[in-house]
Amino acid sequence: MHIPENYLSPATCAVMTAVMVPVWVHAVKKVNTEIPKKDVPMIGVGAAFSFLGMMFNVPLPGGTTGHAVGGTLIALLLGPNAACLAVTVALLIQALLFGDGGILSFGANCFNMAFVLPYFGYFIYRLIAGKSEKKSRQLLGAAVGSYAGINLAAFCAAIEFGIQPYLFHDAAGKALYCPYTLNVSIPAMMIGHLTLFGIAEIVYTVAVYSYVKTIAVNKVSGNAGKMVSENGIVDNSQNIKKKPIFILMAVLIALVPIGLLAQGTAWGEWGSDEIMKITGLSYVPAKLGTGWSLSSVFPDYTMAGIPDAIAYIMSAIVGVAIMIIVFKVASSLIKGKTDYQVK
Amino acid sequence: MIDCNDICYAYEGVPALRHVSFNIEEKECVVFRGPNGCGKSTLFKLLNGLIFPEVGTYTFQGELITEKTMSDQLFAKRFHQTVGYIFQNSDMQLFCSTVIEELEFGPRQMGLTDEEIDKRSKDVVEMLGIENLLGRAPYHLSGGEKKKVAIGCILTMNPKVLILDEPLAGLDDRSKKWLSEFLLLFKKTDKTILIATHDRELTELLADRVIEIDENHLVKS
Amino acid sequence: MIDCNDICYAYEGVPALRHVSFNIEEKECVVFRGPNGCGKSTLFKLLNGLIFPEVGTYTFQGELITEKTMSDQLFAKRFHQTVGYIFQNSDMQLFCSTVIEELEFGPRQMGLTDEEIDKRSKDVVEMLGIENLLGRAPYHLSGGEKKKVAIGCILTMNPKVLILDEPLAGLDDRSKKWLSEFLLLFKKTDKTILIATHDRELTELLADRVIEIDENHLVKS
Amino acid sequence: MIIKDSYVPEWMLQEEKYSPKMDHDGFIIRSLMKIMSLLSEFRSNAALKQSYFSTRAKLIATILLIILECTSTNMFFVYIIFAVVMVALSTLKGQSIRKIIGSAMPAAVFSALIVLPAFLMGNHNLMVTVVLRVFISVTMIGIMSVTSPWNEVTGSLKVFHLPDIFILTFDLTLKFIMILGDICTNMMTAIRLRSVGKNNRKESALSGVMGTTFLKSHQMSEELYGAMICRGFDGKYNRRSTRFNKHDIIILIVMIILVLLFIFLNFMQ
Ligand SMILES: Nc1ncnc2c1ncn2[C@@H]1O[C@H](COP(=O)(O)OP(=O)(O)OP(=O)(O)O)[C@@H](O)[C@H]1O
Ligand SMILES: Nc1ncnc2c1ncn2[C@@H]1O[C@H](COP(=O)(O)OP(=O)(O)OP(=O)(O)O)[C@@H](O)[C@H]1O
Ligand SMILES: [Mg+2]
Ligand SMILES: [Mg+2]
Repeated sequence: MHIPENYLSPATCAVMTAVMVPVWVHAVKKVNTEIPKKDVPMIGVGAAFSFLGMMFNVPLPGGTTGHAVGGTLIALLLGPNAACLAVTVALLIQALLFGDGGILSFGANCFNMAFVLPYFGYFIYRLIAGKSEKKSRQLLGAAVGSYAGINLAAFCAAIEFGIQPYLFHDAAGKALYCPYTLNVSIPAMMIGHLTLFGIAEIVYTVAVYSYVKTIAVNKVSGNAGKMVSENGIVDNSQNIKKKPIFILMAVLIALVPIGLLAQGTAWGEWGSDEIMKITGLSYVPAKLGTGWSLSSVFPDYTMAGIPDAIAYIMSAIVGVAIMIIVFKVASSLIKGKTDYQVK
Repeated sequence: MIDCNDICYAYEGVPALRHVSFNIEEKECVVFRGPNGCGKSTLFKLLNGLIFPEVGTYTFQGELITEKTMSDQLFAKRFHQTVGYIFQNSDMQLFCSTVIEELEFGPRQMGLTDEEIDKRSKDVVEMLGIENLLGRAPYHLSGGEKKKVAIGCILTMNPKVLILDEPLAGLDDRSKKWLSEFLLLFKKTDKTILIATHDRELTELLADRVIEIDENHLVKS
Repeated sequence: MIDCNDICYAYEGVPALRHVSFNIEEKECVVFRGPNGCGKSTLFKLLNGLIFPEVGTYTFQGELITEKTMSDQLFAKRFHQTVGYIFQNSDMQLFCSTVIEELEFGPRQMGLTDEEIDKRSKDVVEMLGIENLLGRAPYHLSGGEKKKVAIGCILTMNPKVLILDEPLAGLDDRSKKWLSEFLLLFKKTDKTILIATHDRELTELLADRVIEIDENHLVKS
Repeated sequence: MIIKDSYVPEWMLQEEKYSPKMDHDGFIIRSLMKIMSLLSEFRSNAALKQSYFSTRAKLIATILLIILECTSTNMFFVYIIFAVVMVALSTLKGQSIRKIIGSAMPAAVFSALIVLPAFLMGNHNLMVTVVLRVFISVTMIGIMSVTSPWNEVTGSLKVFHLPDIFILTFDLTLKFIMILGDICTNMMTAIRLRSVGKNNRKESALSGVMGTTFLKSHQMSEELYGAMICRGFDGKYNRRSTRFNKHDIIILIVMIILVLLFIFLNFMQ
């Protein structure tokens, strides 16, 4: 679902970024006031899970691949505002360091995966799970929520792709950016997400969520099942045990090369070198071929001369570490929130 | 006049003040008491606008004291003139090269005339009995002498509120007696006085009210 | 044990001690009293071999303490282990980066084994009730906490003579009481104690003898 | 010394009618404060809790890694070190991370400026290799210094058989810098509190302050030295030998792996 550089017109990118600005502002404000300072690094852990989730590529017959995003998962654990920030940072690091998703299209990617996905997924979860203490209800909510979230996000991405040829084409009618119209882009995106990728997201969300809930939460306070209070904020009275979470993360990092089994590129994520061969198009859209792009340190999570699997693991390690660093730094910038309770 | 509302402060996450609230009226004399490390000095630094509460608000004469209001130069200067603060460690409070310069620093900053400055420092010198120290370097004085000079250089600024952190520590009996009496007199002149001290006699002599802070950094009530 | 004979000392020509003579026997507890600036701290520095008399002689256990004898490293080390000195300004006395290191510095310099050092510092920590300060940086402590640490780091060296300059200044009532009682106990263990203090109660409690210095830096007799 | 009993001068009885004027002392004071706070920053570094690994092991590991990383001709090895450093960094506190990155970034930018000509002439590789190496090295030293108290670092220098006098000088210098920083911060506070108006003789006031600071620090260092002497200090350094602890095994294992990788990547391929 990562929209690469030059698939969207700069105008579209600008609009999407403009939409995201108030969302980011709102999320930062909320997180700032509602999440205790010491829990902010946990958002980094959330971002790391999202980042890892996106590295597990699932192949779809026909040569394309997709992946889970994990946005709903973070929303369930830390609230949708924290999830928005977490996914944003994950996307930023992917774009800057690994060339996954464009810099200009960063706003659009965030709109789909950091805004639509977690907030909608969380909304659906609340609708189903409500205030229920029952674990099955909660897991059902997590499943449906994450599925709905990723699909709405994919739909948004499809529309962003699809409207490009209508709006931006040259005199001969050749598209300047993404060449596919809505009637192609929507089914192309949705078929994958309604089936395999949606299921991947469900599996990833429910598996991690139930693991974290049952193992990683101290049962001292009695209602261990409920980590998120009414307004979607981490319940302060509960201590999240960190060790099992990091063990899980290490396991996931070790497993990331599985994502390499899926050969091929996700729909809409081709490089300009691949596009003619894969799509059977008779031309390379003008701006798509010649547009600006950043050369990243580890393009597509690989390094020249290094076995892909090792490079992939290295990418995962570096990405996860950087994400935790980012949020730890952020938490140190937040003032106050010392615990003034007398022990 | 001084309004502290639910103030919390921590040094790198270690609380030094917890939910401290009190009110001090003009012309009151309040003694702060509590075991070592309970946060008296920290509270005084806060009341002097040197540090700012993490939680809660501090209002002085109806004006909120925050990092922002204190960054206004004129306001800060006015505030520092109004509130005189005598450090617990007077070593750190003296920075001029002679005692007389030390005494004149404040009034000179305030733009008083030379005669006025002379008069003020002369009066203060007389009050404190430090005539023989005038030409000396402050950092070479004895512990008690330093304290007296520190008190003197605040008095020449004629503040309305006097905040004293352990004023009697290290003073000899005569100076102690003198300072107690002086503070008593000072109290009668419409000034507000805040003192942190472990001295019982001084407390009995002066305090209109005692605010106790306990080892958990809470104000006892 | 401690013999001062007609000692004079001046800071850059300004006298701080004038013809001071006295004798202190082993196991005595002597309180030095006098107004601020009379020269108590100067005298103590002298008794610790940090400065040397301009006129007169200072003999410790029959050995003359001069610049020359103190430049003998072995003698100096032995002397400093025997005489424990607690500064008036504990800020100046603490130089390690954590409290525990501070406590262990002395015994370590004496070359004790690790177990012994551990035991000593543990005992002292318990006595002073400063368990919660161990990992802290000494310069971030409150005034009273610093004093306790300063006392602690001398006690770990187990000196025979204890010289305390204003030990009670800035301590809270509980610590004051504790320290007075501790000194009383210490006194009973064949140790010699020299104290400079303005505190009457402590003087009454401890002093076998009071030596008064007046503002002219002379010992009254 | 005569203390006049119960006498308060006239002016003290009146309330001060005073309204301050603007002064332009902000700049000097602020820039001074900057320097001072830097010094006291130095001091706060010395105060640290027990760290997981021994300082000695960290010192050796840091030096070894810097040597390996700088001599490796294989970029992949540098990337591996980068990953290791990032993971190590991510275990620290946010405050410390900020400090480390705050010193590593300028170093990286500076080295980038130095290799810029080569980059413009087409040697793009150099940019990544040099800048990344510099960033890694400075970050590693940063992690080392942030997680270990200074005195332990200087103490660990004994591992390399440096003479006592060198370690002592190093240590005392650090200590005196800290004292200076401490004096300065406190005095700046005192000055700020009493700077309630316009100072027309700023230069002289400022030079007076600087002079006093110097004299004071001199006096203080003397007193401090006295304090050390009183506690049996004789120029020799007896300190708790910073031994290796059991956690150092982890560092040892990582080191062995990295050295093997280094040999494999640089000489076997
Ligand atoms: N700069 C600092 N950094 C870290 N902790 C500090 C700092 N200053 C004070 N503290 C801690 O904050 C607490 C309160 O200190 P404070 O100096 O306010 O105590 P106090 O009430 O004045 O004690 P005392 O009677 O001993 O002077 C103490 O536990 C002290 O160790
Ligand atoms: N380093 C110095 N340089 C110059 N003069 C000094 C120095 N130290 C002390 N003095 C002066 O020597 C005299 C004696 O000082 P000392 O510190 O011994 O007094 P004290 O009896 O300890 O007083 P207090 O009770 O105030 O501590 C004082 O007049 C003091 O100003
Ligand atoms: Mg205090
Ligand atoms: Mg003295």
